[in-house]
Order: sequence, then C-alpha cells, then structure tokens
Amino acid sequence: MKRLTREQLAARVARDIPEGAYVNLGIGMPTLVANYLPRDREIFLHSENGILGMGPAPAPGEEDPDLINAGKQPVTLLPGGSFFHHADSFAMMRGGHLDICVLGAFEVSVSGDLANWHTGAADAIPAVGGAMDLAIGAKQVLVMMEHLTRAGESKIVERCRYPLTAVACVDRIYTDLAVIDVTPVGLRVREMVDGLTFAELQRVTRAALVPPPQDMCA
Amino acid sequence: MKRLTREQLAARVARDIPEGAYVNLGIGMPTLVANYLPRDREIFLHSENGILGMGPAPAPGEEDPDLINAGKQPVTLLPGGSFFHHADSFAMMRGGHLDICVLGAFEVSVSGDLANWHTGAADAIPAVGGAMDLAIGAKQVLVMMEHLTRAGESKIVERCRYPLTAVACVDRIYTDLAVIDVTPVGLRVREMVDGLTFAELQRVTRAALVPPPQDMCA
Amino acid sequence: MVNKTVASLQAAVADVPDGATIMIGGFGVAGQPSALIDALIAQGARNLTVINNNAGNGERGLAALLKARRVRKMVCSFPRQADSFVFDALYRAGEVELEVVPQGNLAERIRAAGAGIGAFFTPTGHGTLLAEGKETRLIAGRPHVLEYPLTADFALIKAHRGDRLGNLVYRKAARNFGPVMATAAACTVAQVDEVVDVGALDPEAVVTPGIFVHRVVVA
Amino acid sequence: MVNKTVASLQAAVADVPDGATIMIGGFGVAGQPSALIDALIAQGARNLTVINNNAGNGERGLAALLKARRVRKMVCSFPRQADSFVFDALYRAGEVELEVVPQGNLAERIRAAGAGIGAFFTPTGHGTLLAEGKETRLIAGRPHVLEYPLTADFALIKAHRGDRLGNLVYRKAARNFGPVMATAAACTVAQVDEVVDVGALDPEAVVTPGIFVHRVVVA
Repeated sequence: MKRLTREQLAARVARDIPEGAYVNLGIGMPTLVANYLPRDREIFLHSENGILGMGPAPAPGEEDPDLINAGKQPVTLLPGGSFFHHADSFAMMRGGHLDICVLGAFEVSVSGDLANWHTGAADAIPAVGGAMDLAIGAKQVLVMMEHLTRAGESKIVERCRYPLTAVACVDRIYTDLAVIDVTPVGLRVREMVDGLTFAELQRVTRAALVPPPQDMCA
Repeated sequence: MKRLTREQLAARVARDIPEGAYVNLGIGMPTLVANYLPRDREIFLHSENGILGMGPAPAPGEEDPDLINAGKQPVTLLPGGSFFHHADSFAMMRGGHLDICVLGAFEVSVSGDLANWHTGAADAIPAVGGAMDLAIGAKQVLVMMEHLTRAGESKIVERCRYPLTAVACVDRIYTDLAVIDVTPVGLRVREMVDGLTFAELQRVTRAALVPPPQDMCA
Repeated sequence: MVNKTVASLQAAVADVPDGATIMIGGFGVAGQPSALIDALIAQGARNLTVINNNAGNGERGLAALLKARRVRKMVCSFPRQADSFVFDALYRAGEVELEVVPQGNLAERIRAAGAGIGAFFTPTGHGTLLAEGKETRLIAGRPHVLEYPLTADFALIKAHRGDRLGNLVYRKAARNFGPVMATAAACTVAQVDEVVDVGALDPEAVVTPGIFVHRVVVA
Repeated sequence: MVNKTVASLQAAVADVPDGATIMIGGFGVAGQPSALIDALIAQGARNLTVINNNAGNGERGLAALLKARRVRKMVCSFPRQADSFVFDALYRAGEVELEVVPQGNLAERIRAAGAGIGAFFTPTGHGTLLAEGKETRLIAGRPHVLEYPLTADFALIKAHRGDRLGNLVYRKAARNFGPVMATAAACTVAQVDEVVDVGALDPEAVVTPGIFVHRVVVA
C-alpha cells in the first residue's frame, strides 16, 4: 500500500492552512508542518510558551536559550512577533483565538474524541502539557498521524481505548493514507492517496467511514 | 465641639501610612490624603485605571488627557511607576496586593459593613465604580468621613440603611472627631480630637463604642 | 500579505448591525475611540447594547451616541458623573436601560470572555444589591458570587500605535479597557494615532498581539 | 527609601521553611531561576511542594533540587521529557508525589490566585482523567470543570532587569510563568541579570509592577 512519508504528510497539512491563519503546531510530527507552509502566505505560528510570530530554527551558533518553542528547541521571532506570559498565551488558546491547531494522536474516535497524551500504561509517567487546552480551544483541531500503529492497528477507532485528551474536539484527520473529516454523519473521507480504493481504506480502518462524493456515485 | 478640618483629617490619615505601602485613595475626600503623605516616606499610589506610582497634579499647561486618576483629574507618573490594563489593575485590588485603601462613606456599621456607593433614593442613578473591589480586596480598608451628616446624624451605625458596598470590610474609621478600629469586640476608639470626652463621642455616635485604653482605667 | 488596516473610519464600522453588542474602550475620555464612535453614529446602527466603564461625558463620543438614541442598554460601572447629563436625562426618562457592574467584575468578565472561562467566583459584590439573585458559594470560608463572561459583537478601542498585523501599543492610562476588550469581541476595531511598519513595535512591549485585532484605522 | 534588592542569593531564600509550597518559574530551562534554586538547595529546606511547568531537566536547577530529595510533591503539566531522568527515577521509586495539571489550567489557576478569583469553570480537561472527581457544569451548552486557585508561600522567578522597587522586565520566551507566579505567592523573589536605576524601565513596558515583588537579587 502506497503511503505518504512524514514529509509528504506535513506538506499536505500545510497546503490547507490559509493566509493570515494563527496556528499552533503540536510537539512531534506537527512541528514538521512549519517547513512546508506556502511561502506566499503570511501565517502566524503561536507557541504556548508565550510567542506569536515564531520563525524557523536559527542558524547554527545563533541559538538563544531564552527563545525556544514548546518542544524546547531553539527558534526565532519574525518581524511583527511578540512575547507574552503564560496565562495570556493560554488565553489565546482557550479563548478560541487560534484558527488552527495541528496535533499528533494515539487514537481518534468516530465522534472526534482525541487521545494523545497518555498511554495509560501502569509505568507511564503522565504528561499533558498544553494538549488539552489546544484541543478544546482552537477553532479547528487538525490531527496528523500515521493511519496505523507499528503493529498495524487502526488509530481511527469507534471508541478510544487510551485516556482522552478531549471529547469530540477533532475536526479533521490527516493520515499517511487519507484526509478524513469528522462530521455529524460520521467520518467522511475527503481524499485518499493515489491508487488507494475506499474499500481498501475501510478495510484497514477500525471505524465506519463515509465515502468521498465521487465514490458515492460509483 | 471641636472638629478636624478636611485637611487635618487627611493629614491624620496620611500619618498612618507606612513607608513602602501600596495605597489606593478613593474618589473625593480620600484624594486629599495624597497632599499630606510624609515626604520622607516612599509610598506608592495605585489608580484603578491602570497606574502604579501615581504622582501629584501636573503644573498648569502640562496636563495630559491620557494621564488621569480614577476621578478623571490630570495626574503625573513618578519614576518607577508603570501602566497596565484594567484587568491587571483590578487583579492588584482584588488579589489582595494593595496594603491600604482609603474610602469615603455614607455609613459604617458596628461590624464593619460599608455603604458608600448608592443612596438608594428612587431617582438616584446607581454608580459603583471600583468601590466594591477595593472594599473586598485591600489588605486594610480605611474609611475617612465626617462623623455626622449635615443633618447631624451619626454616620457610624448599628446597621447600615443605605445599600451596602461590602460586608464586614472596614478595618478603621477616621472621622473629624475620632479614630476608631472595627474589632471583633466592637468599635474601639483609638483617638479623639483634643478636648472631646468619650462620653461626648458616644453621645453623637449611633452605635456602641469601646473606650480607648486610658478611658478604661479612668 | 495580511493587511488589517482599513482605509476609512466608515469602512471600519460599516457592518455593525442593529441590535449589536458593542464594547467601547476608555475610562472617561482617556482611551475612548471618539472617531470610531462618530463613524458609528454616521453609520446609523440602532438598538445597541454598549459596554463601557462610564455612560458618556459632555456631548461628544459615547455621549453623542446616546444623544442620537442609538443605545438601548448601557452596561457600565460608573454612569453618574459631573458631565453625564445626556445619559442622566435619557435614564430618568426611561429611554435607556442600565446594568451597573462593579468595575473589577466588568474588567474580569470581559477578560473571562477572551480567555475562555465559563464563569468565575469572586468576593466582589457579595451581600450587595449588585449580587441579588446571583449564585453564591462559600470558598475557603469566604462568600463568593458567580459571575459570567461578557462578550460582544464588536470592540471599538483606541490605541497609540498599531501595525498592519494588528499589534497594538497604548499610551499611558489610555490603555485601560482596550487590551481586555480586544480579546472579548468577535470583531475588534482599533483606532490608532499612527500605523507603523511591521517590526517597528518592540516584541517585548506589544500590549495587544495582532491575533486579537481585526481592523486598524488611523484617526 | 524602599529597597527590595537583597545582597545575596543566600539572603533571598534564607527564610524558606520546611514544608513550604514554592512556585518556580521557567519552561524547561528558559526562565528557570537556577541561582535561586542552587541557593535553596544550600539553604536546606525539605519536604517542599514545587509548582513548575516541568519536573527538571538534566541534573541542574530543579533537577538538582529533586536529586537532593527536597521535594515531596511536584505540581506540573509536563514532567516526562528526554532529560527528566532524575524525576523519572524518583517517581518510579515512589519517592515523589506527582499532580499533573493541564498547562493552561496551571497558568490560569496561578493567575486566579493572584487576581483573587475563588474558582473558575473551564472546558479544559472535561471528560478526561485529569478532571475525575471534579465538579462539572454545563454552561452555554458546553461542559466545564471547576478549578481552584494555586497559591504558594514563595515564588522564585527569573527576570531580565529589575529595579529596587521590584519592577521587572523579562527576556523573550523566558517570560513564561514569571509574571503570573509573581502575583500568586506570599513572597516573590526575582533573580535578575541586572538591577537598573528607578526610572530606567519604560513604564509602558514594565511587565511585572513592583507591587508583586518582594526581593530582587542579581545572579
């Protein structure tokens, strides 16, 4: 089965981010999206540790320990950016001011429940960071993940088995196989990778999918 | 009966404000206190409209319409002062950070209830401003008022007849006749103007007073 | 390229509908966006609910909006002032509704709306007329009142300098309600003295980041 | 003359008692007041409850405080990091208690303490393990969780510049939790790079006004 690479997936997500959007990219794979934002669009990256207008990594030797992103990697500030304290930063997230957040996930359910912070394993040290705030706060919550676990299990599920990050929060899922909207009538497939059929996608997905418009006519 | 003038009363209140105190002076008579703060003490005046380190009125011609106090009169900013927005300003008040506020009053009750915002008259337009926030928020709430109304009635009462600003909030009352602490055992007189006896003070006060220490021994 | 500056005051308030709730910045006249208010009067929207600390001074700005009979209801902390005669007359004639809110609750309720807080408990107002009928609760031995966020369709505010991204800095005590109102409205319109180039505002000193601002207009 | 500067790091933390609750600023190492933490280790207070976004990085700063077995309980949003091995080992050995708080609730609960809010309703965490046992309520059709303020005996924070009145400005994203923690503790101690003359800080750009700060020390 043909799959998007992580880079291709990041580029696919980036394509959907419009001019002028205020965007938070979660730790991990979502951070890659920054590398693929269209250069002709002005997009504002927010970092939960108090940055708006975050720029790319600095040139080697130019790192500033006081200028890091949520993943604690060195970043830069673009002209027109600003710094603010943590309560103000989370007010942006929780108050519904961010247009888009992109989050990784362990699982997403049919109803848009998100599990991405805790495996629930007995020896796991729980660590939530800002995931719950982003999930409830951003106007659009996009999930970006591999369609299947390494063991080949669907990460799209009827009901999450992992502890939830937030209930009914996900708007759209981008995987290495498909782009899927979470809608009141179910998980509607919008796109599939070249050569993949709806039947094949459904077969590897442990939740009912709604076919894309062209398939409905087929 | 000898009485303090408004200026003498302001000077009396000012004498009790210690070095380093953060202080809010309410609109009206309390504003006069600023003129009598001891020059050898560094005291920080807060204005609810977002100023800390407020200075005196500017020289004529130097007024700045963007630099006014809570009473909307032109003021100045002292070196080391700062500006902040209204929610931050009221966080200072409500969060218990101000050491002292000085408020005017219509009435104060035996238990420290304060009425200073509304006469309750049918045709009165209610206007509360920041009085309720100051009354519940400052570490010490000092009231400064004439002991009697123009009609000669006691403004210290068993129970307020005017609508309350806050319940059990007043710590000390400064009047033109006496300084009185609100304590769990009642209104304890600390000082009286020269020549006034406790009996005379009690006679014009419509609430039971506790005599000052020296009177208790008399 | 993002450009939040708009060419005219008229354009800045063109889409305010009748019946809108509008936050107007300012404490008295300091920080009051008078040019935007004048444009709103010319625009003609009626039946407005206005949230401001006061209820107008003299005959200009908010007082003029009241005088033009555009305001159905005022939400404010301190309507009664030496020069609030326009409001006073309308109020006594029963032609404008009034909701008096303690000033700290006004600021905090606006902030709550901007910060996504559903409601909060505060000691302010407990045991007073202004908390009548409201839910109360004893927390840590102290009585509190439950207060809800205040949102608006538009916030009209005044700042000192802004850029095309909507970043704002204010001037002295004219800052007052501007920064919190900017966070609490569906559409925030800032009247500024000057639009500066992107990058000209110190990122450490930006008071209102552009995310909260939708339109910037010079006046 | 008011002078909040103290001569030594030792003096700045001399009175921290055993069992104290201490807020420590920083997001990872950015904004972490390492010199104050080292002074606290030398001072010897034990059985501490520490509120920080993380649970230490590497072996210095907060990690060193943990390694010295001075911390009874960590309240944080993100303890598990690539280099949080000191905390990880203590936690797995059952030698430190952990309360995980969503980062926004952590910031907002600290702000609430500083702003005199008794409690607030937030959608964050609803329906998750971190809201188990907490009061919930539907507000405007959306489920909310009731959260309470977080206070502390001491806040140890790092700022860039300060003056003898306690006014502070920060540097870039090292600002993070400093300004809110400064408002929420009975005693706020700020480690600064530099003490400047009163009046040298722009009053428009002061981030933490001196009212919130009790001690300033250069490190």
